[in-house]
Amino acid sequence: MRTPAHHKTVPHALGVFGIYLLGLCLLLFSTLVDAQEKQPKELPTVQMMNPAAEFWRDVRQRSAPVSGKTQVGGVETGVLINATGDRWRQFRMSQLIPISGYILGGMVILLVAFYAIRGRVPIEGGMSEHKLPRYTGYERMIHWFMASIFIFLAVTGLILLFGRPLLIPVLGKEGFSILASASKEGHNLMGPLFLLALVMIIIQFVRRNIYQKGDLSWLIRGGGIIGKKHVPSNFFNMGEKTMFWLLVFVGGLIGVSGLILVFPVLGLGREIMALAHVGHAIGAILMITVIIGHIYIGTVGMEGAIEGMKTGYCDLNWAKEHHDLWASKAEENGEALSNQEVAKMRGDRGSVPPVHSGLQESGK
Amino acid sequence: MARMKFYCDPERCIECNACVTACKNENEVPWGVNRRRVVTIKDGDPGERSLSVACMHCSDAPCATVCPVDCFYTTQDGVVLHDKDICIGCGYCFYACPFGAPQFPEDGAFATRGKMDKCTFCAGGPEADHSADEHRKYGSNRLAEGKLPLCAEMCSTKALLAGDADVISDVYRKRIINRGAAVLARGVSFQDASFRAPSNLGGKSSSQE
Amino acid sequence: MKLRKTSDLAIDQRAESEISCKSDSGGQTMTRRDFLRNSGLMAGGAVLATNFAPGMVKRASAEEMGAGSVSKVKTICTHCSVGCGIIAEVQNGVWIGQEPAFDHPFSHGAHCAKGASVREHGHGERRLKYPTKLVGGKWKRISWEQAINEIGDQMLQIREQSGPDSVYWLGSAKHNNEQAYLFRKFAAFWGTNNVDHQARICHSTTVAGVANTWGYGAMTNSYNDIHNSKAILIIGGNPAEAHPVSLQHVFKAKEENNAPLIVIDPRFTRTAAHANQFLRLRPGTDIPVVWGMLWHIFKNGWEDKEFIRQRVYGMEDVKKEVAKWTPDEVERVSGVPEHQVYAAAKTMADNRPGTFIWCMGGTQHTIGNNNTRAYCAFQLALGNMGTAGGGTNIFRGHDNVQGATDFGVLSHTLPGYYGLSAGAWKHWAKVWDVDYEWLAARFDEGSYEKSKGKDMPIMNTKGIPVSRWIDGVLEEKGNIAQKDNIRAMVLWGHAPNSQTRGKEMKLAMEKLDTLIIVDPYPTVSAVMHDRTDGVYLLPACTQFETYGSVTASNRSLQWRDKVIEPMFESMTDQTIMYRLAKKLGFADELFKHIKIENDEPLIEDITLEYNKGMWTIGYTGQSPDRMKKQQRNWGTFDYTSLLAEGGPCHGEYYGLPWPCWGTAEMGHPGTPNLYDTSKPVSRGGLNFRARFGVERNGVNLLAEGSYPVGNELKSGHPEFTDKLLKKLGWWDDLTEDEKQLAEGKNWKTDRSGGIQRVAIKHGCAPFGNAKARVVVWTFPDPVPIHREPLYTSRRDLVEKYPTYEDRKSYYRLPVRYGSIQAKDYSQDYPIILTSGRLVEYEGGGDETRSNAWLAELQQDMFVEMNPRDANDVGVRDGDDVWLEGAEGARLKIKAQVTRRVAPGVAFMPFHFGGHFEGRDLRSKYPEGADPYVLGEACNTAMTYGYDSVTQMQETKCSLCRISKA
Amino acid sequence: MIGEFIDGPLWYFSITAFVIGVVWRIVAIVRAGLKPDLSIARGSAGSGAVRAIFSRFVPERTVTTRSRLQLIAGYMFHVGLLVLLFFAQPHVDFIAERITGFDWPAVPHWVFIVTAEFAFAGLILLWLHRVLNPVTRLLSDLDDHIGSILVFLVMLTGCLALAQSHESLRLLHLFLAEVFLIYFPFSKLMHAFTFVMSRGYTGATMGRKGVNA
Repeated sequence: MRTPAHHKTVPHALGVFGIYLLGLCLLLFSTLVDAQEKQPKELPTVQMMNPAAEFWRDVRQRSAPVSGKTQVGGVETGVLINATGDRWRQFRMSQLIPISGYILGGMVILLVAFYAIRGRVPIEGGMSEHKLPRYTGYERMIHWFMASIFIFLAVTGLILLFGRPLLIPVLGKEGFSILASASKEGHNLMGPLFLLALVMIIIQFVRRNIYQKGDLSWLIRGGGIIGKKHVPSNFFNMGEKTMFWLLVFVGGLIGVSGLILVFPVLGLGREIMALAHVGHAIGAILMITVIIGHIYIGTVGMEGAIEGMKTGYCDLNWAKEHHDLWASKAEENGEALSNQEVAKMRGDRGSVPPVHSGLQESGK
Repeated sequence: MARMKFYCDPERCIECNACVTACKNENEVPWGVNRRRVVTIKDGDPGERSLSVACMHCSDAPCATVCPVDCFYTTQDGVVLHDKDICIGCGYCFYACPFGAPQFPEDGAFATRGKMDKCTFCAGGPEADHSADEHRKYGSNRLAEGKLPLCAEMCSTKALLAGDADVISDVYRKRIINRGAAVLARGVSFQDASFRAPSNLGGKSSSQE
Repeated sequence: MKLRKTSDLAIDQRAESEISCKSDSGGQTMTRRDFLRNSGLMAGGAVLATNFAPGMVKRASAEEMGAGSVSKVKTICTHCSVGCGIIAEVQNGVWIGQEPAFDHPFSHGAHCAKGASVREHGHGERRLKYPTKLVGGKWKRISWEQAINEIGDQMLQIREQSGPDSVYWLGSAKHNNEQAYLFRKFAAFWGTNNVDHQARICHSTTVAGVANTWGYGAMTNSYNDIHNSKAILIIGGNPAEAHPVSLQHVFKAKEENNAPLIVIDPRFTRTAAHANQFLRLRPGTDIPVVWGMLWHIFKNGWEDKEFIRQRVYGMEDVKKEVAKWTPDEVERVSGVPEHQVYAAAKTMADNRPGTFIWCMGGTQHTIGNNNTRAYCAFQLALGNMGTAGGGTNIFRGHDNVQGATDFGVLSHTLPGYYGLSAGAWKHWAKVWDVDYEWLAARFDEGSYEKSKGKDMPIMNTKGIPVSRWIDGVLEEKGNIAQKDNIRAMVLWGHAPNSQTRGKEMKLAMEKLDTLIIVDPYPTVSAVMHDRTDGVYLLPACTQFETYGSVTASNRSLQWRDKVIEPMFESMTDQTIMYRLAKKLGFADELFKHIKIENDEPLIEDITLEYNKGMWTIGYTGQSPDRMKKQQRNWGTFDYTSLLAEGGPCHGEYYGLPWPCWGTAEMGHPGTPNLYDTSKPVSRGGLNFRARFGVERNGVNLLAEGSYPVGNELKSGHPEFTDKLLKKLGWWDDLTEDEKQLAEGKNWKTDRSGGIQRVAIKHGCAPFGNAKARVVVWTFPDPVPIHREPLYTSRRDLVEKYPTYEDRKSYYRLPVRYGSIQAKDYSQDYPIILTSGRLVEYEGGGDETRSNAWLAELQQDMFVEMNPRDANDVGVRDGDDVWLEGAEGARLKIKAQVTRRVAPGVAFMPFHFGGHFEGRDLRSKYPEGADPYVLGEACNTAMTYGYDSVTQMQETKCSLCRISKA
Repeated sequence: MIGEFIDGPLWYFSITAFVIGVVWRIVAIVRAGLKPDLSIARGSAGSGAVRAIFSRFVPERTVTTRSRLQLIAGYMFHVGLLVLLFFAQPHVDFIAERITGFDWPAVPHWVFIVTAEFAFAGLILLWLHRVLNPVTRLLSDLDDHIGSILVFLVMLTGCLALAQSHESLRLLHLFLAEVFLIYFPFSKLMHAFTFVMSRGYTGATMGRKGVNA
């Protein structure tokens, strides 16, 4: 497993984090598997000073949940005892909460350390006099739409996950309950919008995120961390593409499992609900971790990275350094505009903005 | 310290559902929410047994462990209760509870879960005993009146027992001794039930076979 | 078991507060209706259960507690015949809580699902709220005044045109004793014997069979007495669902006596699940199994020979019949293998006394009376009769079906089983203090039948039984032994879906001039027909809104207090009867000695009146005062013997189980176990009744060497008359007043009670001391024999065990037997169809299906079918199926695939209604009065078939076919 | 304490401020008067006004093709907001209790949720468009942003309080609603009322000129 430390100026930090995360995930899963092996079907430590204890013990020792008939309607009312919930409890209490705490905390610490060591990745050639149109208004809109919803969901989700150990001591039970209730309602409400945003993102960006020939070499060279040379990359590099697909699949998983959790009326049993919760939680932690890295690069990690999303235009030099294949083609096509033109287009100096439609359709 | 427990004697439970309706009666639980239910295993087959199940008031309650807002508490009588003011209706306790005790009123057609509702051992909730709030949110508080849960008190065959674990154990032990002693005293056991695969009673096919 | 917590918890004063027996209704500031209105719950009339926020109706709050003190009212559950005690908590007229009646002698606080939910009556959302009339297919609210007037006018018109017999008075086992008695009296004063109630279709064959065996047709012992049993045999009964609290007593015997529990049933019932032995028989083959057991008993000489010699007549004839039932034949006919029959027989023989319990699985057959007599013969052979722990414990159905039967809400008898003879009428005319001639003139002139060559007055002719009222409407006029068809039906607390032949019933309802339904709920009668006019719904009160006595299955009378005031515009049954009688013009005679207050007859006066007439079965000692005193002292009665030891009721048995001889002043304690010779008659002892003469064909019918303790005659003797007293020289034990009334009378008609008093004083049972008979020479089958059901699946057995010949006129109607059996239906309808109960519902189920707490538990009508049959027609558990009865009625229901039933047998519960042949009738109910749960009525598919003695309907053995819907 | 203030005085203050403010603004606009149009009327000004007020709910062709997203988002948000405001059960109850004294049928819970989803999506997209599109960004001043954010916050807190379990969440929602009400008359939020007038004005002008607009 590669470690991202001690390397010289390499621009593609994103890729680094992607790889790092993959490793972490593997680690996480292995601990899960480990944990499960270590705890062979251990049932709740429900101590029953009850004559029924023996009967219940007998019932529990059967492999499948004992199910019978009942006149009471509802979900799983016929199930006498279902100890699978206990595995879920173990997962949530002794794995999910601590491990994801370590992961998220670790990610932040790692980034801080990385920043301390490497500092901001500059545009080597400095800012050029020209810019390339990178994202259309619509693209930026759905990105920020997704981003705002994601952050809202992440924050509310994390409140629910870590609130009991972290926030109850601060806010008290009553206070935290208010926050948690609001978080839950907000989370449930915004959840479906995440799926909407996801669909919009997929439709808009999928073509540019199909893996291409050069991507393998990008991977081999760790997104440029290894070696000095720039790694050739198209509109999106391998790391970005990976993040896109993570978003598609993991985000999809989060969305679907979230829908299951938000619709208890569907009458799904607790096992499915618990499973959905596990998927939702793991997926969410994974995505949050990745997105922290994404945000890092976009903000403090790399010079010029956020420009495209902010303004729609990126610096020509930045483009050449990070997305050379796309940049050179775009330049050949004469898409490069001078900074002044861009400023005019964006109306930065109060000039009349021109109509710009379809101009920036790019990536091909 | 008293430690309140339920015990349902499967040898006596006849699935009459008195406990279910008694609970509804006492606590005015709405349609669709059942704090107690009777489960029959091997329904219709020899060895059929029924059990009345509700919250078991576990000593180390899984629901309490997983609750993200920590709304559960255990009373001095060992009754596991929760605070509906704190509950956010996330449903985690439902996943964790092996007995399916937590219930959720479905809140409208879009069904965000409402606040969790479960057997309180007829011990109300955190509000002041017998206050209107307590009754509205949790139902009766019989324990504070020196009474036991109505489900057990009304059980048709006294299969469902409720009370201090020690007392229950005594009652149950006595019952077991009775069962055993009767066998000893009379020298025979009739437990050789002559159950058999059902003989064919169907008219047509029976004469054909 | 009373589990009281005794820890350091605060004890609320409420728990300590003394149990005040009845709410002071005078002090009420707010009726329940007001309360509901004030809480805004009544808006729109129909409030969904889900809208009920917890606590809205319940005790408001601790702070408001001062607003009205909580009173505890004692009453009795209105569902089944166990008679569980209920303690209702009432505040400001609102039924706010229900507490277990731990000191109640029968139930010890226990309830089943129904009993634990009776407080829902206090909600009453789905009740019939106002008098309503069907006008042009729409329900229209009318006033009571208008309803009574219109109904009365129509009745009088029918009476004018067709005679009083064209109005049918269908009473109810849900009435309390006083209402039942009044209802029978009402019909008599109207001038008809066309009066009946559910007992006809539940235990009439028991009453006839058992009474003709040893004197009285009732449960001989009690639920509590099962504690003494060493073995328990239940045949054709599922008390775990029908009488759940009785299982408390069964389990006590099972656990403490190690008493084996034997269940004989076509279905592996919830009761069978707890049995030690389960015998699965083919429906309708009780006699082969019982005789099969006796075969082993006689073969091994296990019978109680001394008991038979002393107390049984005709056992030799039974032996001869039993000899035919070899184990092979038993297995061939019933499907029960020899080893099971043997085990059951040996178990019963080895463990005496054993009790023998049966229910409607035994009674509802064309040979129901044969079945019940066979059960009696079995107990007599083992000598299990007249002893604690033994007896025939016949679990009755409704809460007061025993009482209503005793009060003769039947088409063949007057109250107290006096029959319809002139002597009986004269006795009752005296009790009622009306002129016999006037009473006779109320009836139609002429005659329908001949008896011994002479025309029999209509007054003495049996009426049409409830099981067959549809034929009374539909049959050709010429075929009915009556002036005209039935033209008006009064269903006063009766669910029509409990009766078979639903399709024909629909036609009958449509043919009637008028259909009058008096009930707290609209019942299926309101919707199953397609009438557009001429239907009246009158809201009656439940038993929680009135008071009076109720007779449990064990003959104990219990007093009920009023819990709440009548809800909505409902009226008590006695009030409705009074207002109707007034309209019909005989109120003054009917209520001659009964005080009327605000149109409501005084219950206690009614009790005291029947106390003066019910000598035959000893309903004479249970005065209101004695019953109320017992009610106040539930806790003083022993749980097993039911005897009060100490306290105000010292020496009395709980409920003064009848016969409670003599007058109330005599203080007879009641008879806990019938025919128990180990006690003096004055302390509840008894012997078999001398009812069938003293001698037959030269054989002595009186008991030989068996008599109750303290009997001075020490041998059998006939029933007491004035003559017998004089002969014995005991006449002068009577007081002068008594002598005056007793002269020329017997123990049944002596209104002074003197004859009974003197007989008992000398240790004699007033009704004589005779043998029980196992040969009832007056019945179609003197010795019970097996006959195949009309719709039998076993055509191979028809020749050997054929049914009866058709009868031209019985109970005024022709009855078909052989002509139906002659046709082979088994090809087209291969599956045996049987029916039974669910614990959540009761009877026709209208009341319980309107109770949200119960209805939630059983939301779909279903048929149980064996996996084999299901697979044959490709049906899976939970599928919708069409079930077609042998007479062509089709039900659309859910399939429940289970091994509970044997292959070839299907089972349906009979509590559902409101669907008809796949059609949902919900929209036809008056607004807001439709039950929560509707479903096909099982009896729509049930077929023709009536008992040869009582016209009990056949509901336990028919044929059907099932196909996927 | 604060709760009582929000629930009581502040509510009355805000509603008063709102009503007076709106009336004042409208009156001010009306009183500003119209320039007399001396030309010969070639059509009816009145019908033109009415036609414009309603016909402009239907977007023009150029709009449907060019700015489809804004259009959809705009409708999602505005219709959603209207439904949430007047047909959510808690609002109906609140209005009936505090203002009208009578109530009307509310939408079922699931309709409420679906509507809220749409309204949120619409609002967020619209605001992003406002910020990201150079034209709208230039046209937007602080007032626009405050208005958007206020509406968003009111809606969000309303939804956070959906569980109706915490009084404080309801109060937060109410407080923001009150701020919104007070802010309303003094901002472009007034378009909720003035759109009728502006459309009517244009429509009338056009109508008078005989132009079918």
